[in-house]
Amino acid sequence: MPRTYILNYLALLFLTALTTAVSFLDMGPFNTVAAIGIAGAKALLIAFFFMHLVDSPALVRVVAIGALIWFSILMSLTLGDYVTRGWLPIPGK
Amino acid sequence: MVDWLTRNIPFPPQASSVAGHVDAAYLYLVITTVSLAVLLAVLVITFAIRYHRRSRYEIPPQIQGNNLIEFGWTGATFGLFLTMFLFGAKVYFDLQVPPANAIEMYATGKQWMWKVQHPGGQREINELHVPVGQAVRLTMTSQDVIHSFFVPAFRVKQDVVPGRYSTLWFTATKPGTYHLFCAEYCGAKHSGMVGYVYAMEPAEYDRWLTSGAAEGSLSSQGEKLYQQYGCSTCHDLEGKGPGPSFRGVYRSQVRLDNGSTVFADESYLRESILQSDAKVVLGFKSIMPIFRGQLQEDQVLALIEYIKALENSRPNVESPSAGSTAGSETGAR
Amino acid sequence: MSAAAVHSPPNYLRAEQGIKSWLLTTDHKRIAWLYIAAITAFFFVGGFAAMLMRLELLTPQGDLVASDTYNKLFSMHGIIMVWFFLIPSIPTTLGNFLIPFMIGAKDLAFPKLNLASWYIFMLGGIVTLWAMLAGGVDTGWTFYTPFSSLYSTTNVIWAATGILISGFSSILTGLNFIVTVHTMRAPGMTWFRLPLFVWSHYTTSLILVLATPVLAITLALVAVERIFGVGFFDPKLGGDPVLFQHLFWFYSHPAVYIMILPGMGVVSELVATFSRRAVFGYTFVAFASVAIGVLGFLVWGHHMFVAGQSVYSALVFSVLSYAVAVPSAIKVFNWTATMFRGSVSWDTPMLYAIGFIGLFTGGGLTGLFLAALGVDVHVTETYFVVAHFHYIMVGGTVMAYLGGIHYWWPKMTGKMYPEGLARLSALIVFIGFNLTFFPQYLVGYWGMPRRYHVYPPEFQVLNVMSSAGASILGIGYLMPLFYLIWAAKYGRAATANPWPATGLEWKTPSPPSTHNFEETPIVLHDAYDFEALRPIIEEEHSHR
Amino acid sequence: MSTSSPLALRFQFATEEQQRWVASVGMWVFLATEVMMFGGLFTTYAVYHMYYGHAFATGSNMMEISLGAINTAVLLTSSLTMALAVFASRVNSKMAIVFVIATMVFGALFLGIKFYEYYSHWEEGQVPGFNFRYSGPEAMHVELFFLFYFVMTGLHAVHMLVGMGLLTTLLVRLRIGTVGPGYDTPVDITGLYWHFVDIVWVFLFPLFYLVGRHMK
Repeated sequence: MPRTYILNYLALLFLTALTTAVSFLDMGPFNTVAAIGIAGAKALLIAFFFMHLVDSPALVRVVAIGALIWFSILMSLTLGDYVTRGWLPIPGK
Repeated sequence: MVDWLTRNIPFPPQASSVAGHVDAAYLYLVITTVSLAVLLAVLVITFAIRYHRRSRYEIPPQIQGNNLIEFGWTGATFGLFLTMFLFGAKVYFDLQVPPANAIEMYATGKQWMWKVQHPGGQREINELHVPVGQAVRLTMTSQDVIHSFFVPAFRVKQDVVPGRYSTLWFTATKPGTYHLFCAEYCGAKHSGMVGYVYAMEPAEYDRWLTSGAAEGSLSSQGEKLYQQYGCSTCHDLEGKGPGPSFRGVYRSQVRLDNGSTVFADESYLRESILQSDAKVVLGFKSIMPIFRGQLQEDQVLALIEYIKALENSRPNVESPSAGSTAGSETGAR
Repeated sequence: MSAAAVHSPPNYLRAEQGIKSWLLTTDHKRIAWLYIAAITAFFFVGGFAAMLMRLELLTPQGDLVASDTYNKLFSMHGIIMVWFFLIPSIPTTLGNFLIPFMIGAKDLAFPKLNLASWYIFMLGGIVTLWAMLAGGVDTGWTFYTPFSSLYSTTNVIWAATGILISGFSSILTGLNFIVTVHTMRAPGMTWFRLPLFVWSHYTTSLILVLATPVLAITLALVAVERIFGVGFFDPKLGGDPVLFQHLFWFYSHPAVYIMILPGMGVVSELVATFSRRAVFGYTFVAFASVAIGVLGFLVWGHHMFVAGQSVYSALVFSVLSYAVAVPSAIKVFNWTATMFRGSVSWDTPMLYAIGFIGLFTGGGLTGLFLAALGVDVHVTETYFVVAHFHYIMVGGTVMAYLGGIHYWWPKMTGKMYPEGLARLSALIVFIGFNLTFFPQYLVGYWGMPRRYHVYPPEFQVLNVMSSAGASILGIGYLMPLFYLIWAAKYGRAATANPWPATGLEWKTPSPPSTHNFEETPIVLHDAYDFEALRPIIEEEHSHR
Repeated sequence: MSTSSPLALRFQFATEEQQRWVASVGMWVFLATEVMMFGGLFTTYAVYHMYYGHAFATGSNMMEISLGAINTAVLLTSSLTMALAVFASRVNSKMAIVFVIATMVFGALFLGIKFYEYYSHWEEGQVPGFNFRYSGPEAMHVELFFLFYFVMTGLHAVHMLVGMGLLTTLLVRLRIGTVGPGYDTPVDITGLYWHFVDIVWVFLFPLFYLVGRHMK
């Protein structure tokens, strides 16, 4: 088991270095996508191995996925309002 | 008695073009919901009486449920609700999109009063004179907290949020005096922030316009500010200064330095006046000072009215000393 | 039954005595009593503020209290009623008492956490009450910025802290219920044999856990804005006050489902027992609860149709708001269908349940007016909205709470409530309620805005009717307070299953022992199997 | 189950195995509430990042990226030692104590670097509201960015302090034996909490240190 932890740790360090390096390249909107993607990958690594989500009972995984779904509800519907503002050429609509 | 009745019939007068549509949607909703409620009440009461427990020991036949009925009334209710949604949405779009030929007025909400500015320069506190039969478009903002411009007789309401513009439009159809309320809680005298909207016959409205002691039209007041705050030094109307010219900018597509284009409505003009480095026009440098905090909301409205008036008229005053731009190099067009 | 009575352990009320046994108990039944005492006190504090407001509104002028005092009154009424009565009302009292019984467990998963939740709730309540007494807060229970963050000069931070603390109590109670229902059901108690009361509380707990943290961070950001002087919703920094409303209503709309779902759970039990029939379409009603819980998170934008959100976002929220109305309609249809060819008794709990169905339907249907975009522009922020949510919360949750208290009173105290007096008070509550809040629909559509203590004279007639109704309603609420306390002392002793009703809680003596069940029950029947109760019903017959 | 375990089976649980499983479900539900709380802040950040991307890039470029990267590595290391502590606590308490201490050292190092950064921001007048002297372009939106920085990393730091407190109690209980090979649930729970706080930092790092770095 400790072996997997150390491997996981090294992978996390590598991803940290990667995201820092990638941020110096100018990729337009993909900078944000890359930053969030790599951070998401690191989060999954921590959750699966350090937090034993891999071998946890189904209920624990449901709780984890549920939390992500609810956070995405808050994010998507709120951003939905801000993205669609200004589509009507009338101030404040 | 009749007077008491008409005064106390709990229904707002229908005094705007859209009031009829809103009341029609309201009536549709009242009819469907009341009939559903009555149906349920009748069922519940008849079941309670008809199947009243006769003896403490009877056990009625156990009915578990019937999937067909369940899907039936699920689908039926959702279908009925969708018709309500469509009706409501249609009326909503009538309420949101102002006609092109509307008179443009400006309203500013301030803790506990409404300040209205007419294009002709008239200023009113807690009062609004509008002609009947002519669309009126209000571009509104707030100087402090959130207020809400609400005229029950016109069935219109729009929150005024500090830091940005909101739009509200109506066409008065019946002359009369109607309530104006603030419908978003805004502090101690929230219930005192009320006024009246006077819908008048067009002839009477014109007489009111001329009688008011206005010190020149709103755009002329804007032009005075335009000179006073030195806008003309950089924003020369012929485009010779370091700043972009404003002729024909209102309601045009403006290309920005970050490559995107933006529709130049009042919100864009306001943001560019107060926070000039937020959206810099292509080909110009962001050297304009920040006017946020120096200009009051109604001054910004006057400036915007002046810029909008530039669109279709030659600048009525030759800017004598506009040529000697203050030492800055000529901006690349 | 009688053989076990000889050496059965003393019931949970007599097992220990003294104030310490109450303040340090980890018995979910006693903690339920602690909550009942607390929220009854808060209910009458909030109710007192409501009475003062109704007195003020008797006249168009502001002649009873000054305007800022009135603002503090409606803020206090809102804050105390929402966070210190309605949200805890059924889950922490009836839920705490009954969920372990209904799933066949000895106690909740985390008993000590349950007591900690009560203390945190009381701490939040004391901080909020202190904020009220030390000058009050005048932002309304909605705390809209920039008024709450930059312009209000009252104890906004203290009130927000009190609410934030009580929010933790909600989260911990929700967490306790979720883990209990998942992990501690008795053998044979499958998900679809759970009473609908447990289904609705399970969904309420999901909402409690997933929504309350967003309220915590939103109120914290208001406090940050007041302390730092600058904030995320502050136009000076380019912030958007409407974003506060997004975050606030993301919590506050699911919060109204936190308030109504437990009431629906109680009504499902009452209708089943007093029609002596399994609830019609059990699985549909159960999944309707879950659907309300889930869809409830998608609809908050309908509070902000005129607040300045984009037109397309308003359209999306309007459609979703109609979708969330469907499960509520299903529940009402199924309750009505349960009574069809049942054996309907008119005991007080059933009167409250029928009252709930009537008034909740009235409240729910007027919600459709508010979800219709065009109509909402006119009626939002007027007394139409005030009437709508009072029909749901007072007509719904409070009626269900009273119905539930009467229904489980014999189990909780071992004494029956006085039937005649209880029916009378139910009738008074029903009449007083309708006289108070129906005129507000009319004055609302007529155009009277919310939170006004000075209003145009033409609205006075309807306001006088509403104030008259409020006094009747006040009497209707005081009566149960007296006769239930009287009944707890001098009421007729209750048998283990007086109605008789299905459910594991009715298999224990009234009042039950501290460890609920001598040995964990094995569940063999469905939730509302009245055939299985035939021997008990017959036995009732032979005793008479 | 070794007799040394002080835990009498809590009366409301049927089996020992159920009790351990219940604790981790309860902890994960608590972490769900933390996700929603931080979620409110991330949503607010996302909205303003969309509107004021340029100012956020300016603000991010004013951050010390090397310190940010080092801090991330430090926190990841503390996650490693925490995971090893959880593993060790099932086998022998001595090793568990070593790893818990290591986790606390790295945690303290992280907080040290963080407060040093705060101090340097105060020195350069970048603390919104109290002492904000930046007057470049879009100063008010940059001030908004720094407000996000202080509120979100501040809330994260508070969670770190709570974590350090939990680790201290863990250390004491491991030493006096109430927690050990027989009863390791508290270590497992504290580990879940610590790893969650690390995940929050994993997302905070790019949001504050890596925005528009290429614009330098």
